[in-house]
Amino acid sequence: ETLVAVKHSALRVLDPILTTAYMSRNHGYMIFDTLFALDESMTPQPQMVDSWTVSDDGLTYRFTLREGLKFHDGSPVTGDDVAASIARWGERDGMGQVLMDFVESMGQDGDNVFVMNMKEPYGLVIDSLAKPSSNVPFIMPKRLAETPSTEPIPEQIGSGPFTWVEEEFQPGVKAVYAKFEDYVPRDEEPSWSAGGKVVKVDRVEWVVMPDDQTTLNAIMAGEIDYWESPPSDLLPVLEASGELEVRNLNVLGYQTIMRPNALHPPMDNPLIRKAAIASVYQKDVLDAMIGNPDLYSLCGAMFVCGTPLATDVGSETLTEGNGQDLARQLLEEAGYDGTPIVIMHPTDVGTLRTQPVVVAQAMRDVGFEVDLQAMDWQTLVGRRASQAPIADGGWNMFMTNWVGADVFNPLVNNMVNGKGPDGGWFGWPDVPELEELRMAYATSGSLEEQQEIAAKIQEVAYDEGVYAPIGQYFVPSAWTSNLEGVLDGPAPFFWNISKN
Amino acid sequence: MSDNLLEIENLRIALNGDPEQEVVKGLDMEIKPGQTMCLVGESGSGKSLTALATMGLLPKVLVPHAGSIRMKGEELLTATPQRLRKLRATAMSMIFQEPMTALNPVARVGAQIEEVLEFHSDMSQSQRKRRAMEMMEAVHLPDVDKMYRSFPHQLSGGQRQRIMIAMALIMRPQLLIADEPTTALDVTTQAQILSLIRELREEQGTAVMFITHDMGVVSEIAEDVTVLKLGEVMETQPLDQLLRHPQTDYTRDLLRSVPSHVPRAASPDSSEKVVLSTQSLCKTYGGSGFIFKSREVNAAQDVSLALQHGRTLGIVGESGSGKSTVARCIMRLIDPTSGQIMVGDEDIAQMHQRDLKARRRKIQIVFQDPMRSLNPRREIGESIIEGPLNFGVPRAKAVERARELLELVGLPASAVDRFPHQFSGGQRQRIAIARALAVDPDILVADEAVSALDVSVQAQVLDLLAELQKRLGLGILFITHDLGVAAQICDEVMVMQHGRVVEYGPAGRVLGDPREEYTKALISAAPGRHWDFANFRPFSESGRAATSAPPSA
Amino acid sequence: MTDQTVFTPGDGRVSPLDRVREIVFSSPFVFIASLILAIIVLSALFAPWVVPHDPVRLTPAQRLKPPSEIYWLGTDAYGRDLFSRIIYGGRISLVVGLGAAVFAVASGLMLGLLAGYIRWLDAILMRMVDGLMAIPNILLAIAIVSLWGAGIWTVLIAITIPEVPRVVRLVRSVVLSAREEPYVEAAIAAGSSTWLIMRRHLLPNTIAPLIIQGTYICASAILVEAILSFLGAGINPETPSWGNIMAEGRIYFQINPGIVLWPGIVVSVAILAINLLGDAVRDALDPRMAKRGIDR
Amino acid sequence: MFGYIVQRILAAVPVMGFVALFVFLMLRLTPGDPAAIIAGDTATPEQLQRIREALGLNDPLHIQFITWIGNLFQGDFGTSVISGKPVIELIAARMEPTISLALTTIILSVLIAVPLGVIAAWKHGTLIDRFVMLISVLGFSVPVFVIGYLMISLFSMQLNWFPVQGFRPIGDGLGQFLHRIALPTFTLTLLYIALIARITRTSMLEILGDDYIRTARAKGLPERLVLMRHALRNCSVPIITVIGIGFALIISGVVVTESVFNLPGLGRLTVDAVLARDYPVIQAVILLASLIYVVINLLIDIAYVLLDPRIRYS
Ligand SMILES: Nc1ncnc2c1ncn2[C@@H]1O[C@H](COP(=O)(O)OP(=O)(O)OP(=O)(O)O)[C@@H](O)[C@H]1O
Ligand SMILES: Nc1ncnc2c1ncn2[C@@H]1O[C@H](COP(=O)(O)OP(=O)(O)OP(=O)(O)O)[C@@H](O)[C@H]1O
Ligand SMILES: [Mg+2]
Ligand SMILES: [Mg+2]
Repeated sequence: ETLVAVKHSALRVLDPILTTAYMSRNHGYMIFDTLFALDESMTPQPQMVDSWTVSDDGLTYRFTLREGLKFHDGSPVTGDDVAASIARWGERDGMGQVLMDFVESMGQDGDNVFVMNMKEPYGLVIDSLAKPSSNVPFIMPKRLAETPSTEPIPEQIGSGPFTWVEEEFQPGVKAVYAKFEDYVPRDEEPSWSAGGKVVKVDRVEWVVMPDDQTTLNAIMAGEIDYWESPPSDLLPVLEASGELEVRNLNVLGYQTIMRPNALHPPMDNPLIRKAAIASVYQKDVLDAMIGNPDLYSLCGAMFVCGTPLATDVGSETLTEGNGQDLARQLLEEAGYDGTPIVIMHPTDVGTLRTQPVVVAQAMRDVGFEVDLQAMDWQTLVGRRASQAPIADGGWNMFMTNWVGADVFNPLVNNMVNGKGPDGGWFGWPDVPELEELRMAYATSGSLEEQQEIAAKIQEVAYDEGVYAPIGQYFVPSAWTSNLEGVLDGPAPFFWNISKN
Repeated sequence: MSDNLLEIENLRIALNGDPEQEVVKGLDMEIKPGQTMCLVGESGSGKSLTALATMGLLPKVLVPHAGSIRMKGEELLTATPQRLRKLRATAMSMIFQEPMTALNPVARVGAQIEEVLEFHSDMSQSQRKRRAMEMMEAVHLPDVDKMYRSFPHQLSGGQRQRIMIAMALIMRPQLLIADEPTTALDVTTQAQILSLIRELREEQGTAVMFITHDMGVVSEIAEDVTVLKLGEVMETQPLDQLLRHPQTDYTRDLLRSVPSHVPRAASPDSSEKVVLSTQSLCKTYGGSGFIFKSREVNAAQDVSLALQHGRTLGIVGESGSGKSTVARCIMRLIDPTSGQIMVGDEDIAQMHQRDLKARRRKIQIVFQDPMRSLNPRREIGESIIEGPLNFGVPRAKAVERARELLELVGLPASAVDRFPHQFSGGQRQRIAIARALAVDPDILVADEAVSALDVSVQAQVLDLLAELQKRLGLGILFITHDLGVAAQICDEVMVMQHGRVVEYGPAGRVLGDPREEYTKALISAAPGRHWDFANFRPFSESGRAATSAPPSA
Repeated sequence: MTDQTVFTPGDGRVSPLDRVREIVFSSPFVFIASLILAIIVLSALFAPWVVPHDPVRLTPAQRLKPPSEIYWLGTDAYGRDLFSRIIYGGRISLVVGLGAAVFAVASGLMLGLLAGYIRWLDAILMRMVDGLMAIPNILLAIAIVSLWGAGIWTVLIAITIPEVPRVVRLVRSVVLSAREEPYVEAAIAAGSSTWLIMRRHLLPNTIAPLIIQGTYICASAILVEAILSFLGAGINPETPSWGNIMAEGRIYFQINPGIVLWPGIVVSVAILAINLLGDAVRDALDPRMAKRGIDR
Repeated sequence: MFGYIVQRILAAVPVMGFVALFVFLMLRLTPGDPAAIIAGDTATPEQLQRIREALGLNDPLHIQFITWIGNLFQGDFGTSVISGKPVIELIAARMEPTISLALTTIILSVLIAVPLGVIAAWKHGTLIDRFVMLISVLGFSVPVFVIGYLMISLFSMQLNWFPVQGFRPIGDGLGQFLHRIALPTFTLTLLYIALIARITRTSMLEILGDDYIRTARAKGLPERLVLMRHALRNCSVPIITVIGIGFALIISGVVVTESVFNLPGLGRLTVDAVLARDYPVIQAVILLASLIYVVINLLIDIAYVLLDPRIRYS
């Protein structure tokens, strides 16, 4: 039995550590396994790990792997494989980099024990290893994990529930996975990426359809089984057909954000950045972008509503839509001289086309000059890396979307990084206070303390205008009603689904 | 019931069927079996339309709205398309003027002949082929096996016309309509085709409707002649009767305009200075090409000539003999391969185009085709003043001069702002002459300047040239393939064949007493050379033959 | 050639206005086409006075409304009035169409004249033209737009560049055949310089074929703009053009097919009209078409 | 003939050279960085630099160009910077749908358009003529994707005659293949019918006034044969030209059709590659398309010689 799923975009890069692309992450979940995984209560649960101990001084972690874990090439999974994989991940991933700062050494102790020695105690070791979204610390064979982290791994061999069918891979067209017969699932019920990953179909095909209209027709005609992210406007059509199931699988949903560039005038002035943020009303953005109020929520929490760190500190104007006067006042105070704000507008990505238009209108309404520059997403990706002044190809602002799980704490959330032009994320705000707070968060012991620090971070971030969430939205998936057992989770999973 | 094969009665053809716009106005004609009827008349007089109406092939816009055409008593104008199709090729068939375009260029000629049999006989494939080959032999085509498989473009004009004739006669029709079948051919080929038609007519007893505007041809082939003018019959008479006793002024004028083959008296003074001469002029076409050289053609070889002030040098020869090549070299429209071209005492053979520009005012050209040599999008005034403007004459003065010139060539001065299509062919040719004169040249090159014109118009233009020459002292290099025309205008004649000069000398001598075989052949092929049209009698009766020396020689 | 041509007395010139009138009234089809085109052009030109709503103002609360008295053709996904956008869209689309036609014809004309008259330049230019022609035009356009950023200028350039080679070839072939005409030789004999000959004798010959080519380019540019928008490489979606209205509307085809169909109809009608007009001009300028009755 | 072909092929070399240089420069001199695309959202400038290094994107332009051309001559089209697959494999996998669609479209269009054009010319000036012309102008007035959507909603969704999307290689059986390719073919065909019918009509009109047509009629041939045997054969040159150019155009024209009907063809490959700045893929596809164009032009010229004996190799 083959399950045909239409993905939100094409699988291009196969190495889920090399890139943060969601398609690569989803691909990783198919063929790789993780040490830990989050369950639906966002609690880390062991996945490849059978049991683990932490020394009393909090400096030594010993992880015993489950019996019978095997890679697709037949070799057993060893502690060395794990160490190499975590090391490679730690070079690329933000949270991984923080973890690595605390790690003294890693290695194996006996074939199936992985040991991690810390320089000083660190509260987020298990949370890091259970990181659910890009980059996920996937475990791969040591020989692959030794590939430099700037080059793609040469082969797709993991220990996950599916194997990779290289012959049928056509980049931009389809990717094919087969059930890994030797996979040993856990006994627990599946919950997000935790629990037993029992594969109930023979093959999974991921296909790409360049045109949503085509996908709609195809799923209605029964030519495909599963549509990962239908545009929200089409959901009523899908629901009305009666033969399809439509459900939101990702409870944290997505956060859409606006990100000013702190390097260049006039946006190097925090007042101007704040003015821009104050001009925006989330409801306008979400109405234009999603339309259906059931599929969005107004949410000013930088770490996403519905998570333990959620708070609405500093976000009133965004969710109430009452910031226009404040914005005008801030502009006045900042002495805004009418320099046009260059907003990069990616026109080829459905989920990013709308926000710039709405934000531009909101900003113009309070007195900004806006230069909305249309381009394709890849141009934007290239251009946003430029720290050059506007005249030389720089920029003032862009919008993007994050999966909730990618921003749900100060360590994974790139936008609250305050390191400035060196080591910061595109936009590069230089706010040392934010860095101090993030360090405090990393080493803090209790949830209450974490919540307090997170709230402080959010307050500072809003005050500096480093970025603003401009809405939280949900992307339900649709599948034909002969599929059963489709799982919730921060990423789409294909185990546990049966087709009859 | 008469014994006529074809009877045309009061045929009226009008544009869009509108009686106001009649182009054939009540034509009557009868052709008996085996008879040869010639239709003559100036261009546009409705000759072709009559033929096409008979065949049922009139253009849609032209409607025969009155009268009748009967073939052995059967009305053709109202016959169904199927019936007409059946009659074509079997009862009547037609040869067209242009052998170049009348054959399908992409089909082998053998197949094109056979096609007729395919639809009008039940012969087998091999029978058809045999019959076609027989017919090709009957029209004296050489190497029939090879011809059969050739494409039209691989044949000469005369051969193509023979194919047309074979095609027309293969079903032994009772009526053959030949619409100017030889006009596009040179004299030698023309003579062959005419005798072929005569021969076939005698063998097969076919009646022929022969259309031409060439009185010479008429005198060679006709039994009876019908003269048309502007869609009306002027008169119908047996040939001899018509030539000797034309009934209407129109016919008389027509006959008087036919250029005589008796050379005119040469201009008296032959010691004038030479204004133009060439020495060993050669032109080779082709031979270029990136990797594979194209075929070379020696279009002119060792041509030496000299043109004197106020005199006319004629170049004659069959088509392709290199006449135009010489003219174009002299004009430096093409670059000669070697040799000298002296204009005055300057050699312009290899001169750079930039330096040539200034020399161009001395020497001007009149092209064969007056329509195409005038830019259809520009007022003729603009065309005339183009040269003077280039040579720095102020515009107002140039226009003034253009008006004078138009009057000089017999057109109203007000014609300057009309377009070429608003003039007749003869008028256009005068404009072309006016343009050539606009820069006051010493030398005029006229390349087939009157070939496209009607005899009557031709006569006017020739008179004009002669008059201008007398007044302005022009040296004229006159190129033609019509020996009659050459005889009328030239002081000296140069005969060319295959790019070489065959004979060169005073016109009276060369045309009256040719020494070279080729020249003799050329002269003896000219149709109507025995007939002194202008005096309504054969030369034999006027006491001197065309071939005898002119009195002043 | 008949020598019988009547010597028409009086002025032989036809004023341009008469010419236009003659073409427009040459057939009912052409008349209707001209009328429609006039309406489209005028309404685009005077869009601000014609449209009932601001075409760029977002009103998310009104998104995807069906046609009503307020929104004659309904609204798009941003709650913008479809009718107003289509009227305004004509501005961009017509500018793209006309712009592409004018640029392509102008640059093609220059290069073609040069190539046709200057031998040594011909070889070089023709290789480049062949090369440009060999590059698939839509791919080239997509590449240019996505590489240089989407704006009306880039879209215009992207659409124009692939058209230029065709014009160059056309002009060149006209020039090559015209320069063999006796009247060009006559001009040479009259001592006219190359430039004068080009201007006086060659250029006018290219006009009729260029008008046809121009209308063709105009029509195809409007379509290519739509295709580029469809592929996500069109003009900034904020500014309406017929192409991007359709492109944005396509995912709502099931919900509100009008977003695609209305601009689609307008595009089709406009192109139809342009083509019909082009054909009529061709027939008017090519006397052979008009004069030659077809034998039956 | 052989010499002529050799000469033509040699003449194509500078053309292809120009295309190669043009495409290369256009790609390199414009913004966008495949390294940034591979690296994703969180890469640091230093990591980007290392990825660029690994891809050879830091070499001077002329070195990159020479390397690329050098490899081309050894039959190496490079590897996709994004997916790491050899370009030649990517292209090979995408050839079939595009070529199939192009062929079916051209064949169907010719079968429909040529008779239409002939009839229109024959009935010149009548209502039939007007109607045929209107249809064909309409054919290229409607954006392809609009036609596509309408086709799908009519023939697939309402009538259920054809699947809405996808491609089956001809290896899976002719029936399957045709079933899938039918709708995209119809969609594109409308456009090409328009092109071909118009040129057929125009050239027929010119030819029908020629003398040899009158000769054929004077021979008493039935009208059908006059049209088919004498007239059509003589306008084959312009018709073939348009068909050939049409075929070349289809290669890029299919982009939209491929999207609408989800055919995994070359057009999509290129668009994806352009959007991802996958230089080796873009370069190879455009070069390939140009090559196809050049080859088709060569074939057209050879066809001229076969169809019209007057045309000689020069
Ligand atoms: N297709 C046509 N449409 C309109 N008028 C035509 C057409 N064909 C011929 N005519 C006109 O009909 C008249 C007679 O033409 P016809 O061809 O019979 O002349 P002709 O005597 O054969 O002349 P020529 O010696 O030049 O061949 C001319 O005035 C001509 O302009
Ligand atoms: N441009 C050219 N390229 C190659 N060959 C040519 C060219 N022009 C003329 N020729 C050839 O040169 C020879 C002489 O041609 P030319 O035109 O001088 O003859 P002509 O005596 O003027 O003939 P006509 O009486 O037919 O005008 C012919 O064989 C012709 O085919
Ligand atoms: Mg005639
Ligand atoms: Mg000549």
